[in-house]
Amino acid sequence: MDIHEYQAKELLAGYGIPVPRGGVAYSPEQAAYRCTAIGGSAWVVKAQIHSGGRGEAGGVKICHSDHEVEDAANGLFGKRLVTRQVPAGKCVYRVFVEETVDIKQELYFAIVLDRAAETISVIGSAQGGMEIEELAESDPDALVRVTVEPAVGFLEFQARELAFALGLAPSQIAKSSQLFRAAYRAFRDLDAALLEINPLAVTAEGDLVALDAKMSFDDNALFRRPDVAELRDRSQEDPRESHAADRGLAYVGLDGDIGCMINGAGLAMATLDMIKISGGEPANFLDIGGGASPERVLKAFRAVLRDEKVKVLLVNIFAGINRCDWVAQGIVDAFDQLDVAVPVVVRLAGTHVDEGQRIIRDSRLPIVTADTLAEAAEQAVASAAVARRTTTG
Amino acid sequence: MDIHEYQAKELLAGYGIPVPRGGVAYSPEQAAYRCTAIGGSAWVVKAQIHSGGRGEAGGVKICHSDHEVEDAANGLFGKRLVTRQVPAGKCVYRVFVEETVDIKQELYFAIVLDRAAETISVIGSAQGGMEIEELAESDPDALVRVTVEPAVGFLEFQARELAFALGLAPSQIAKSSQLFRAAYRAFRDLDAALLEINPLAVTAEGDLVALDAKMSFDDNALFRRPDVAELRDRSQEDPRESHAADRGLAYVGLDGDIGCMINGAGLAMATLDMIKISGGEPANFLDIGGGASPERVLKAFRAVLRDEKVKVLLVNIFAGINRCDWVAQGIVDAFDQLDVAVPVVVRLAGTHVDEGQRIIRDSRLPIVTADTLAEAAEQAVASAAVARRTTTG
Amino acid sequence: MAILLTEESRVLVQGITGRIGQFHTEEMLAYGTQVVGGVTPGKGGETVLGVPVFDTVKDAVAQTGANASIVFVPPPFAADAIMEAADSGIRYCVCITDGIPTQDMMRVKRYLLRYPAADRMRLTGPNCAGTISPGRAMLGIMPGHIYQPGRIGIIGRSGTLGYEAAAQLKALGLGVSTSVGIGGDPVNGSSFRDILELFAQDSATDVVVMIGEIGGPQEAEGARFVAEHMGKPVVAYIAGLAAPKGRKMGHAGAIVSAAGESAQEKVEILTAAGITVAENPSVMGATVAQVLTSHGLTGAVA
Amino acid sequence: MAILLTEESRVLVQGITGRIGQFHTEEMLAYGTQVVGGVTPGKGGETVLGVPVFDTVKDAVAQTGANASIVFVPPPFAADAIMEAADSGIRYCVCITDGIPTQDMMRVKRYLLRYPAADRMRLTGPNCAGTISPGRAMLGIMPGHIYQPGRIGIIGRSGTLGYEAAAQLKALGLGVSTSVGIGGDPVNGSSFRDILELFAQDSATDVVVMIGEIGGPQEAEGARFVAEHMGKPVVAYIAGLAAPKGRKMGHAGAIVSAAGESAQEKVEILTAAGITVAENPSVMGATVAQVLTSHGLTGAVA
Repeated sequence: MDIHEYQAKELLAGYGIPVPRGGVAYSPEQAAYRCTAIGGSAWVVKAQIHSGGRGEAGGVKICHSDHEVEDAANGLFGKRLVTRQVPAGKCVYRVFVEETVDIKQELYFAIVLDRAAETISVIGSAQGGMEIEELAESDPDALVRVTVEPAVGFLEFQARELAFALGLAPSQIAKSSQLFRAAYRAFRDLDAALLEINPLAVTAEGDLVALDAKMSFDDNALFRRPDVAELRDRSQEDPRESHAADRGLAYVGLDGDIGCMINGAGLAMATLDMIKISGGEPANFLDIGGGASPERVLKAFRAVLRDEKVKVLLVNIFAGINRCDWVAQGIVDAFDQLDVAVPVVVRLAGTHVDEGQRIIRDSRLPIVTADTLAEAAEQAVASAAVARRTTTG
Repeated sequence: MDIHEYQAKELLAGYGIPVPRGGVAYSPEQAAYRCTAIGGSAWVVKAQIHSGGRGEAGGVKICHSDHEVEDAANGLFGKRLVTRQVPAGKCVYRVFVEETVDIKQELYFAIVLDRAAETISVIGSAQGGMEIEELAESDPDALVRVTVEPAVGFLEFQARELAFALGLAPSQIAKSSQLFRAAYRAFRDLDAALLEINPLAVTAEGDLVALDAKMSFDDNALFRRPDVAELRDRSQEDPRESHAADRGLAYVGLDGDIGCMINGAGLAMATLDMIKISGGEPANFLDIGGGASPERVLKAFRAVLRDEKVKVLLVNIFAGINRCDWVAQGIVDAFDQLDVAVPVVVRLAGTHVDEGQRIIRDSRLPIVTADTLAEAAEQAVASAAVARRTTTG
Repeated sequence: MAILLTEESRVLVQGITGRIGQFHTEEMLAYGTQVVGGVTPGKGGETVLGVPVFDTVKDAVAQTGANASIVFVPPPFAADAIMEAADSGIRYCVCITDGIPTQDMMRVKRYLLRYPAADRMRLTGPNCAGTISPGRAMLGIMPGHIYQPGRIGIIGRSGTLGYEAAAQLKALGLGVSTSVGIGGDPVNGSSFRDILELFAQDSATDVVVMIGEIGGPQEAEGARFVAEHMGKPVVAYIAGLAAPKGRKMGHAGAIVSAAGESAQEKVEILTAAGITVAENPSVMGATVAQVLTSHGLTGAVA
Repeated sequence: MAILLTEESRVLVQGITGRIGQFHTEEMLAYGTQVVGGVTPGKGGETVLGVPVFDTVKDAVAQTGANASIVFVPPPFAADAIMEAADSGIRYCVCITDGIPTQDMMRVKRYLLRYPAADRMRLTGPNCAGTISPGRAMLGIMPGHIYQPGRIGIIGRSGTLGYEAAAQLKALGLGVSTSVGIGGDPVNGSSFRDILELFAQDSATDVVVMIGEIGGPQEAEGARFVAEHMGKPVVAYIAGLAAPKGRKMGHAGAIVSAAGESAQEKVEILTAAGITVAENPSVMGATVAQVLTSHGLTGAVA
């Protein structure tokens, strides 16, 4: 789960990490009020969306009066900000107003779940402001990586080594080590998946400040982090995905026209691959999970059909803990209860496959059946091509 | 560092461990007030001294009215309570008034620094109320010991195994595991050296309550636990030891008449051994530490001579980071500034020994010198024998 | 032989009294697996499907001689259940549970190092379909009938895609020695490399099918082992060619977050290591058949 | 040879710019020890007594090829300094610091296990006088002149009692191969057993003197090793016969808190293991001389 910059900064400030003074605003008037409350003579107004690259997308404005702040906020609210990371864009419903900081140097700092080392790793670079991927490609030696030993946590000497590697001055070693270790505690205590402070600014006075901050969290651990779970902002999510997730379905929205209903993430990815190889484009990735009841299958139908781009619906089930008969019943129920206006291709295999196929057959519904994965994908792609011709023709 | 029962219970309650309702009192009137505030119809008045075995020493009274509470407290205040653990006794300056609890079963629970395993161990027994040493001797199989893996802490399954091993009922497993793990967190977070809940009572309602609690702390970690350090009660310490400790000297009061001033704990213990073997009895164990200045030696003289039992003073220094000349100068200064009325035996060896011996010699003070450990001990024992004859004769 | 699991394995079900644990216990028993006990704290003394239930894994091991376990415990308690198994003398544990926090699994991995290598429990999963040695025993939630006994090893992150592979093999008359699900989480008990090492030593396995997906470094690590030490042909498929970068595809671990983690890059790494990569997921079985033929093997059980 | 420390050892002083670190650096240099660098974070680039100072142990190792270190860092930071040494390629570390919290030392011991045995740093101390291989090198705070080179190994919890033993030996014309202080804390880097193992392998050591005290299980553990594997005579003394039970005698570790931890019990355990226990602390040297004679050894350097 992602959160906004201002939320990440509030969490980090709670762990003693210095951040600029600022406040969130839900309206231009509130933005103007915020800057007055913060004081000073210059502010940054930053669009709060779940994406990096907001600056180059026009989501960050420097202002020198409360009027300018209000105008800048006014220009941002409701706008769909298209960034390099999110080509579809995300809507701005909150802005963050912050004091400006006199920066001498920009560093990069991040904490990640390190899958190779199977522990937490802390990463730093003296070249802040750039994206980590750019850094890793352009100058991999500039990236310093410290691996945490879980038995003892992120140690003082490791934090110090990182600080020296970033070229910080002797007078800054103690405070930077403290900052790094505080960030580690935040990461560990909140079950984060990523914590990025980029840039971590060195001010003209030699202080360290988190100028931008990004945190995302392990979805599997939200059950024990209610304070983090509350930071969810549904306005930043793909509505198709949130709708499905609310119904216990794993859904990823894609750009094609073949709707998919599959069990298991691996088979789902493979089916998408097969569709692409057969010349089609999937509209989504939907996993109905294990032990799906007819009701859940019905919900899945509804979730996929909500997407107007869907021209064909492909159901591919290899039942292990699922039951083909339940899935088939769900499909029949969907035809009964929903307006299924698109062709439906169904491939069933595994547990109770005979009963499942019988239910489909006996329903006498206009369902195309397939025996193998390849056949199913080809049928779906062919139907989509027909549908496309019909629509455009 | 030891703390009182009521302090340990307050700390444990802060970690969510159930304790009976109670309050500390510094006077009989306050004790009576406490019992009224607690409510109910029966209370326990418990002498707060740094020792176990208070019950059999007459330090625990059950009362049924505020008058009885006041009388019981009146009988305890100012009394020197002699327990099995502290033959010299400790004075009662505080009492703890607590509600009585309807007990169905008494368990034993403790957490210790396990020197053999070099980690923390958790110990439990279904036979509460007894001393752990008795248990270990009478029925070692009744003791269950769980070793904590520092990388992950005290785990749920370990707490559960302990709960089942103590014979707790299924309905009590979850709450007892929580209690055990809370106690572990208290132990770890506060740098404890020992945490004992004995008895851990099972009430008639099936709840678990810490009926008595004892905690002691790692002196070396007090620098980072100021809240614990504040719980120190000097009234419970040997005044000779606190006096010396305030002056940076390690001092242990003993019962004999030969005062000792030695550098290093090992040499100090060996010197005490040598005194015993030579037929004498040491009055103390005093370690002047490393790099002792003449001033520190003077302070050590003062600390040892405060003990009126001291009939002879033995100085045994094998200087490594100490300097014999500084020690010698301190001895001469002591004769100059203090009323040194007892014979003094000095053995110097190691760093700058020649200068040290010269300083002693040139002072023409009535100091008996010795070259070896054996000689020093024998001289001291002989002088003490003479002094004893003089006093008694 | 097979790897990890045979008809001799004495299996414990952790979380046996839950709905899911009970259902799969029935399936495993029906397959012929020796399920000798179950564990649910507080339900010791009960019986489920004729199987005795214990309060702790230690009790269960002491009473039944169990040496393997399968974990159906819910996510908040699953890591603890795995560590309990490791501390109680279980030698092989399959964790089915989906949704365990990643930091919990990191703790589990660190905890397992507490034991010297010779005493250390092997873990596969979590978030997997389990392990099956067809015709011998099943420690998982798969439909047992789709696996034909044979000489092909399967290792896969995904459960259902593993079924797909097994079904394609069966359709071609080919069978499986052991199929191991390593799970779809970012941190799992055993890696491709760990299981490849076992198949490399297994005289009953001629060819191994490795079913990977986007995300994580494990496929590349497995490929290095194949190039340097395997000595047996390996066929692979990597799911997620159509997956966009930075999106999590169902599995917590299926997200491309570093260089070398996309399906295309993994295919290149595997191919360079001498692994035959199936062109698409519908020809996994056919690719195995070709590789068998080109190595002069039949895949038939001796 | 000697154990742990020779004239070849390249020594780093952690905390070199402090008063105590600086004083003992001078002494170690005067003794002939190769002190090649010092570490004080933030003082990198400075020089102390001609020795270059670095910000981190890794820098220092990279620049000087140091393989040993001595820690004079204050108690709150000492555990971290030890772990830094372990992570930077130091092979042998002596920690002098007195007053390290016990839980910190437990963490250190656990941390050292992060490294495979072959790469693991050996630690002695904390709260010790250090190690000396007389005539070769000194990594500690002892008065070097009281140690005569020879063939007797010394292992002791206590610094000053170790001096007493060395002086008694010298007075009898006997010398020392290596003297190792393991320290007076409850949890220390190396146990009696660890160092006995090294002396057992050391061809330049004929007899070992083991100076223990009340508290803890390490003397008994050492005695077991002597009984089963030592193959060389061992002489011992246990300090604290006169110590009352339950009182801490100066050292954090010198407290009798369990059965078998009193001096009398330890003497019995050691004697049963075939160790010759000196009757009192003034005859440690004489007891060694007797044991040498009875084994037909002279204790003289070849």
